[in-house]
Amino acid sequence: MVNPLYILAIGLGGAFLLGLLPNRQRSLAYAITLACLAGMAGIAASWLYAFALQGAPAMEVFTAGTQPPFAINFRIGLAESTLALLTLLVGLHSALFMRKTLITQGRRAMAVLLIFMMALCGVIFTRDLFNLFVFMELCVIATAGLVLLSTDQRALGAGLKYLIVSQLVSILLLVGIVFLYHSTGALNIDTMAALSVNALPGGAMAFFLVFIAVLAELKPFPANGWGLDIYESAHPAFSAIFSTATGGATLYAADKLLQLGGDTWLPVVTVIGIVTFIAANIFALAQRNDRRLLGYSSVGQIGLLLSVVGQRDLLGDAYYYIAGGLLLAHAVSKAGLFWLSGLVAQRELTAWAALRSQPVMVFAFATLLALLLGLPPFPGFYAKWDLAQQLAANDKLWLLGLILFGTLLEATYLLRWFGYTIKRDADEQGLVWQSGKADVVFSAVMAAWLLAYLWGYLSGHGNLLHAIPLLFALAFLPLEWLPAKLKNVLAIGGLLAWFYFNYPDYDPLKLIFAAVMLPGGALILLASFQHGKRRLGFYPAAMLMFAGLAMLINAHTSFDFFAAWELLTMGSYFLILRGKHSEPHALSYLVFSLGGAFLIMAGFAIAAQGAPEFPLTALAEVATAYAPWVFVLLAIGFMTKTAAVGVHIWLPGAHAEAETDVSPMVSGILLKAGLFGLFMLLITMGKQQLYGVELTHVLLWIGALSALIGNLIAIFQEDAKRLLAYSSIGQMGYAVFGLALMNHLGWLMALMFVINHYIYKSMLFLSVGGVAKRTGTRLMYRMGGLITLMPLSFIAVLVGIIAMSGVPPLSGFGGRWVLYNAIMTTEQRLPMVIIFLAGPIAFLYLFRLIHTVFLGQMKDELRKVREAPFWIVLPQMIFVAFLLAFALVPGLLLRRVDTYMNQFFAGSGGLDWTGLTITSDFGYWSPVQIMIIIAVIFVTLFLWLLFVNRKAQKVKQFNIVFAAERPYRPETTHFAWDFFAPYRRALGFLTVPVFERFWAAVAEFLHALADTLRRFYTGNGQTYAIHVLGFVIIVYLLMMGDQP
Amino acid sequence: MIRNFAVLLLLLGLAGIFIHLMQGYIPATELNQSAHYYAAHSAEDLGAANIVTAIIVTYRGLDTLGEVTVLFLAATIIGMVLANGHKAQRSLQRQLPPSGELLTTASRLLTPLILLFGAYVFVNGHLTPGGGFQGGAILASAALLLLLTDPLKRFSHRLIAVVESLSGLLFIAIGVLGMVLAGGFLDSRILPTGAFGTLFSAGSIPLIYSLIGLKVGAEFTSMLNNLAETEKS
Amino acid sequence: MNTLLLVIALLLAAAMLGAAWVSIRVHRVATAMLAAGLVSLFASVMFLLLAAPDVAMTEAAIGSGLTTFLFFFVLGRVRGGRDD
Amino acid sequence: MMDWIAMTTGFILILMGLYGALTHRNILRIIVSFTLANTGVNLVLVSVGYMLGRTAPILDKAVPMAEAVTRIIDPLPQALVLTAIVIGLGITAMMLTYAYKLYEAKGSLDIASYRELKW
Repeated sequence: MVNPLYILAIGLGGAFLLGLLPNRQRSLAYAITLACLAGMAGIAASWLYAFALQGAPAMEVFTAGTQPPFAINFRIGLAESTLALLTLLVGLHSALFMRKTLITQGRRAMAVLLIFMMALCGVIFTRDLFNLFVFMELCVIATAGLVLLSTDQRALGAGLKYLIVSQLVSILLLVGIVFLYHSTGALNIDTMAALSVNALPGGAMAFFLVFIAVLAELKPFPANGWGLDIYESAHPAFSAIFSTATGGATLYAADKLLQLGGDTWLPVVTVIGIVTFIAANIFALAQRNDRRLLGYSSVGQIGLLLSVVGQRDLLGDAYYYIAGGLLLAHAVSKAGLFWLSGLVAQRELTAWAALRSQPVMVFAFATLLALLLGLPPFPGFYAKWDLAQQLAANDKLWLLGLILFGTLLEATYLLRWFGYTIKRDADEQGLVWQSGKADVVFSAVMAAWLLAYLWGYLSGHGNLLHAIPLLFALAFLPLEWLPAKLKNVLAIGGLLAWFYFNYPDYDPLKLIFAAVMLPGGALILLASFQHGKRRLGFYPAAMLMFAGLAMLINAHTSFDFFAAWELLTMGSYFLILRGKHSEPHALSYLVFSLGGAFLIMAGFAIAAQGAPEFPLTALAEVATAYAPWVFVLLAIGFMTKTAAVGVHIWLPGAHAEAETDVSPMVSGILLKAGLFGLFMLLITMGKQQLYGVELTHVLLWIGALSALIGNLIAIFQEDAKRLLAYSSIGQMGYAVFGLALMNHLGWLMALMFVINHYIYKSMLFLSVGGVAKRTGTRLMYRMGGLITLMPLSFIAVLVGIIAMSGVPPLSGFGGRWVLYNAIMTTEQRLPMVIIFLAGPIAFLYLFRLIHTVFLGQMKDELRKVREAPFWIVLPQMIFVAFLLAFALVPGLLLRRVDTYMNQFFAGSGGLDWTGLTITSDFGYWSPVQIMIIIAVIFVTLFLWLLFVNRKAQKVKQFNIVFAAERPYRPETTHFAWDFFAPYRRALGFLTVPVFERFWAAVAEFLHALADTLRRFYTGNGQTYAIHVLGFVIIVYLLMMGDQP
Repeated sequence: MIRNFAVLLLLLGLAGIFIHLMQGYIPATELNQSAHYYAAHSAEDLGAANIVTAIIVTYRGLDTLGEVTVLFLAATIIGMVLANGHKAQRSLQRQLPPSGELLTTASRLLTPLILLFGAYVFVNGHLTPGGGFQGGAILASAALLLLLTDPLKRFSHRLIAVVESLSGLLFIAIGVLGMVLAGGFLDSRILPTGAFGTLFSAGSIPLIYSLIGLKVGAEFTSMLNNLAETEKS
Repeated sequence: MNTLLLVIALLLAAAMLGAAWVSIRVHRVATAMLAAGLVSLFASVMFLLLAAPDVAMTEAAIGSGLTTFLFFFVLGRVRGGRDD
Repeated sequence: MMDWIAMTTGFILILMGLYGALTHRNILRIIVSFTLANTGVNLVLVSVGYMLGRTAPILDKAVPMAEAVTRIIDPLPQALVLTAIVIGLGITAMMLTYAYKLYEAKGSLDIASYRELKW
């Protein structure tokens, strides 16, 4: 292997050589710089190859022909070579990115850059404490020099602040080093480590100084104002180095020091790290400048890494996999994002909307954000999963909770930023497109996917990038240039093919979910045929969601389940975000979903107790000490997806604002993922008690209240899509209620809801979407009399609401019938009453859909409206046919499930399926008979109506006298305006948006907190130095309090 | 002021840390393992009478390389920062009254002497106190003297840069030679250790220290020179 | 002999602290710089007493000499850079 | 005794220097104060290596090679201090350059006037 000193020699030699060049030959100087960086990176790459693929042992390198501790030595192992390669590659790419700046500034700037990279490598390699100090000082000075490459005048101030702080740090460091030397008689880290420093006289104190000084370089809260200023004002390519390479190298130095100090220092690191992580992410919430935001995020990520470093004793062998995964994810994404920010002209977050002029940049941005957030399939995902497992197994739930909370905050501001990029107005000159710089960004994107593959390969859980559904979804990215119709064919084909090939493996329960999600998805995708052109971004997002759903059903281990869950969450987020006004709603959907996902992750982690693989079936065997907690976490997690009351506030906006063909997907299909999870949970864990409370009873209540409140709010909606969205909350409430009954009929009912809700909600969303498309509004009082203009839509809505409201003869009645049968079996009277109450309420809002939209007076401006487009009507008609069929022979699907369920509720309360009649303990239901009876009644009534009205006179619409006045708000005079006002007066108190207010208050509080606390970064360099000193003293006092 | 009071309070805390450190400090009566090794071996192995020099140039030569690089870096950055936008103002520089005859003559006379002294200090670094850094500083003081007597005097950037870079490159080259010919990077035993206590002894230590001296001198000069050039009218 | 050295050391320490005090408290920047240089100079004598001739030389040449000159170079270029 | 005096003086110098650096608003004064603190650090470093009754780590006729182990003081801290002094100069020079550039840009040396970046 090549001696690491050659890296130093190349870096330094290159820098000195540049000094020999005449100032004019700048291109030559630039070429030399690149060659040196590439050479250094090549050496690091050759080591990585040797260590990773050939299993070479770590290399010790001595200088001066003398053994350590008497001379300085280096050590190169897998970690060192990886970090060095990362550092040098980031440096090389930043040099490519800064080409113009470097050439303008001349050879001196290039020499400084080379020395900086060399010094960073030195920090990584060296095993000598004082040598570490020297390299760190080199980094400091080089940083102070490179900050000045920025065109931003303010960088000057930032550089000075940095120098002031590092003076303070180096004073502490030097004093610490010499006292540590005095205690141990050596400067070699390994020699010192062997002596157990803390026991030596003065050793602990000296180590404290050294360690705290190195930590201070890692920008811990609150001593990090200087770092943020540099991020904000420096050249973005330098910030990329400063965030990733400097951060990584210094972190590794801290890691080395910890080997010296021993495990007693780990808790300190953990606390400092996690406090920094949380604080930085809270502050970032209030940030509007992109680079400062990235700075906060960098600070936070390093904090997270520190807290992982603090767990090195727990993590054992997994330490490098986890810490490395997080570090590389942070490094590549942060470097990429900083580079990307160099292409955006303005510094406001909203200015990133300019990326849309190059869709491929949006892809780059999304990749980098996903990498940063640790979403599947990127390394951070595997790392966080493993970390969660270890933390839960070692009773460090508080840390896990804080990490997840911080990650959620991070996701909030990063994806809000993504939302701006997708939805805000773009400035035409906003993107400074330079292909050289763009290539640098893309190399980061490539690296991101490479790392994703590598971490999947190394993971003990299998490689997500080998999952066919995910690959299928990703394959739509390179196919984006195809016309939308062709992609739609591919998508439908893919869904059906996957269903076909997996059909034999589904058990009846999974079959129902799979049928709803896959062929069901294909059916809704028919509506997407109406879109022309390319429809950029739709198919990758939609297929990502479907991939997640497909994988969710096939999941056998907790890891697979969670990965699928995250995938479908992300896919649906991108999908929802496409809606015209959906930016805030998509964000709130995502925040709730991710929050729920994190609860699920925590639940699984607690359940597994450190087992490397945790099959879902093993949930049944979780020790009783944790089982209720696992149950609670998982149940809440799943119920955020089903939008149970309390965590439902994301749903109305997200579903209502989505595109016409997306609403049915996210409503009809996506919600079922939560039900699937609940099924899985209840099948395995069954009834659980927490502090004597039967948890399924709690679920019962939640279900009942969701049903009531969802329906109640729905009746007061003026917006047709919102009405449907609220009704979904109610419907999911029914399903949860059914599940929570924990008996045969209850589950059967829940399953019927799975199918029915899919059908009629998809259908209604499509027809209402079609109407909205034609009329240009979703407000019902603006419509009216559309029955003659849009007859097919009318039929769909009519059939849909009949099915949904549970009146005979359609399948909704079957659902109700099973429901009432099921309810009778419970002892919980009060929730039962509530559920009963919710039923008629549903009818009130459904009635409005028909009455206000299709009947009544036709609006003048809607006189020329045509029927909804063919492709939107087609699936509706298929649904109608299906509803009729399902109403006639519900046994077709449910029978197998019914027998399947016998294994869970042995023998009791099943249904009897003989012929076309279904019999329960309470009575029987014969769909065909009912259908015939209803038909007879209907026909009789209809004929009677015709007879009674035979002399009626047709009145033209305008054959009335108008009063000659024009009200201030004309819509208030419309009969359909605030239709249920009397009910509102009576029941309005139930619809007070308490939960909306609660969550809004939480968000408000966090933002206000961020806005107040960040003022603590006054911008004064001296104050920052005082912060650093204060940080040192506080940690000192806390530790003294801890160990007198 | 509140701020001063807060600083005072924090420094009181720092003083507490220092007192804590001093409490743990037990003056050594014997040399510790590292120092013992240096005392016992450096003269024998490396042939350097000045053990500090042996440590600086050989045992911890990497630190010294870093140290030289710090100066190089500082000089380079100062050059980079100050070079921007000052060239054009050269002609505007104010006319200073000429320095006194005495001063000029004295400086002309003194400069070679100072240079010689500087060279003496770094060449003898392995034998007597002093070495490259001190010698380099002395070299730079000669330049300083010239700058002071004649504020408009400018040194050739080119010359400084060449000295700076060449000595740096040679330093690295010797270091790498140590890796090839002897036990490791910067091993000074690529040259014979010679007779103990003589000028041409201690392997490559005098050579390296001389290079350091030249480089440090050049770097200091370059810093001073660049700062001097900033003078505006 | 030993006591003499001690006395000298104490005197030096007092002188250093005094000069440092001046450097911090004095109104004029130039005086502060000079006082700091003086502290450095005293320190180099102290180093001699501490049997560190190499350090003493370096401190004298670099710490008190060059640094002070650098200060004055810059001070001369920031006109009006008084205590504001 | 000697080392105690030097060490205490060093520590006090560090504290005084830091006090100056953290309370003066003039950037030049801050830098001057930091050099004071650096001098203090150097004193502390050297005093840690000091041993009573021993001589400088230079071998000559007074201190022959064979007696070195019992006659000389610890040379390593001295080597460290040399490095530290030079690095200190480098950083001081950098800060001075910054001070000059800042002054050039804004005509002020008050550190409180460079607060455009905050929060």
